[in-house]
Amino acid sequence: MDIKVNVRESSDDAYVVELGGEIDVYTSPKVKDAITELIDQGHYNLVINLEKVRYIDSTGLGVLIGGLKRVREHGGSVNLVCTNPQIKKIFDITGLVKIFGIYDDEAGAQKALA
Amino acid sequence: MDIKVNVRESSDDAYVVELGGEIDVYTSPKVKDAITELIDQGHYNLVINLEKVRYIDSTGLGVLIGGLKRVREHGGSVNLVCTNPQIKKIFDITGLVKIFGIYDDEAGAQKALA
Amino acid sequence: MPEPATGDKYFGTVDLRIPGKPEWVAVARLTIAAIANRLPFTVEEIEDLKLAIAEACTNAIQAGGGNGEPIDIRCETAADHLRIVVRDRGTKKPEPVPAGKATPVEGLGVFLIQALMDGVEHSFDAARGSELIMTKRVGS
Amino acid sequence: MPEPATGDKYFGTVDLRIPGKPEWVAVARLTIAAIANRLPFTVEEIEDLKLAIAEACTNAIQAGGGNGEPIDIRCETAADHLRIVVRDRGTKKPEPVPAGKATPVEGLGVFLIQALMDGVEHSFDAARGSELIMTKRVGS
Ligand SMILES: Nc1ncnc2c1ncn2[C@@H]1O[C@H](COP(=O)(O)OP(=O)(O)O)[C@@H](O)[C@H]1O
Ligand SMILES: Nc1ncnc2c1ncn2[C@@H]1O[C@H](COP(=O)(O)OP(=O)(O)O)[C@@H](O)[C@H]1O
Repeated sequence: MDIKVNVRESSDDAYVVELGGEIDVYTSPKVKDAITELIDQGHYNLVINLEKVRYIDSTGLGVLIGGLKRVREHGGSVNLVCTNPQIKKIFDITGLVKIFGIYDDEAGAQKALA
Repeated sequence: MDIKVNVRESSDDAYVVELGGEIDVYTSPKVKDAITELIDQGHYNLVINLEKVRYIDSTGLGVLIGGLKRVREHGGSVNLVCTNPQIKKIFDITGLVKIFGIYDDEAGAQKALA
Repeated sequence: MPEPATGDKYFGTVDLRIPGKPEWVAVARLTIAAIANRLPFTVEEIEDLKLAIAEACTNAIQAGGGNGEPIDIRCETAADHLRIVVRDRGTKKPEPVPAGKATPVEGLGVFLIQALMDGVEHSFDAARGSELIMTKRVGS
Repeated sequence: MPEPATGDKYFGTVDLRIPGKPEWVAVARLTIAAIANRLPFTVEEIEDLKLAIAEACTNAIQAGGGNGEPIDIRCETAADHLRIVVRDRGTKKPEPVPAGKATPVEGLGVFLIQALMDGVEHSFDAARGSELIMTKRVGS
């Protein structure tokens, strides 16, 4: 029941939100806060790195979808980094794989933002 | 809730029982069976390697104590290999550290049998 | 206590009651994983079960209005399946999810439960609350 | 569901009922670990709690004659301690452990519980069975 949230500016004016641990109904508000803060500050190109996330449920997916909706209103986008097969599977079966750009590493996710 | 039991003859006519996993009320009968079989076959010098044991409770300790009692009747002995601090602590607080020889590696435990 | 000769060791009922608050859902998840671990489920199937129980608890918390009304979870095991019953005490009639909604945001939890489990039944009783019954077969 | 401003998130009661059989003790151990993980216990303290609950369950199984009578476990959490009540339905009067026995074989389970927990009370009722109440403080 731990979540780690680490936000950093990346080279090309995009921001990376690096998450670690478990994103569930208890921890997802912390993720939401971090993403909301970035968007409120006017950052609309986000990479959300899920490489160290062991678990995500619908509340976590809801936070990602909410973030995507908001940045799109400003012409921005959200790319995900995800390698965990269980988590990839969840993006697959929910069809979210068609809405998010999902990449195997941060470099790929950032390049695709541009 | 898994236990691994691996029995092998070591160089100097002693037997090594290598255990792995969790030794509790459910799994300790399997450990008891392995030790009993060796003793029934006339092997009274045993090294029990607990290096890969993550957990042991009083039923597991009871099996080790029972084995020690039986081999002692035949002039044999039981030496343990144990490095996990939590498990060492249990041998400490129960005073079993005074009854068993406890060693940091198999070589030490075997040498001390001779 | 000799071990029973048959597949008996797979059979059992475990009851768990947690407070209906977000911070307790992880306990349900880990307990389900421990129970599932007793059956020959794969690691992936156990992950599915953890997600399904979490979604059920999240719904139960929302149904209970987030004020911590307990959630009751019953797990019945057999050699080839795990049956989980989740009861909450939310007595406000839930609005049904529109069938076949295209954008999966609302209804995502129920959608996931249905995708990951082999059998799902939901019933609502205005006096007692909701009951969700989900079954997962080994090797499904 | 905003998080409560106080230390409220530590408070809660979790009930677990497992079959009184050896193969289910691991479920109690993992559930206790998940609950303890919510409080600021160290890894070592959590290991102590796992061992204590396992010993309590082992005793309850023996008290119940090994025929699977359920074991009821209640966990009450606060910011600074965890209180665990273990009830079995063994109605045969247990023989007391001789106090201060030198060789720790019989009585090892109870000895460990007492060594690892901060408060331990045991009561027996011929009609209902045994009740063991154990408390562990954070940082003890
Ligand atoms: N335990 C429950 N009690 C009452 N209604 C429920 C329960 N679980 C699910 N529902 C109904 O199913 C709907 C969809 O739930 P879910 O898929 O988790 O998505 P949402 O994110 O919209 O809550 C809920 O809005 C509610 O109407
Ligand atoms: N749940 C219980 N119900 C009845 N008696 C119990 C219970 N727990 C412990 N006891 C008593 O305490 C004694 C010591 O238990 P324990 O320390 O686990 O050692 P042992 O290995 O002898 O069972 C038991 O033999 C029994 O008399």
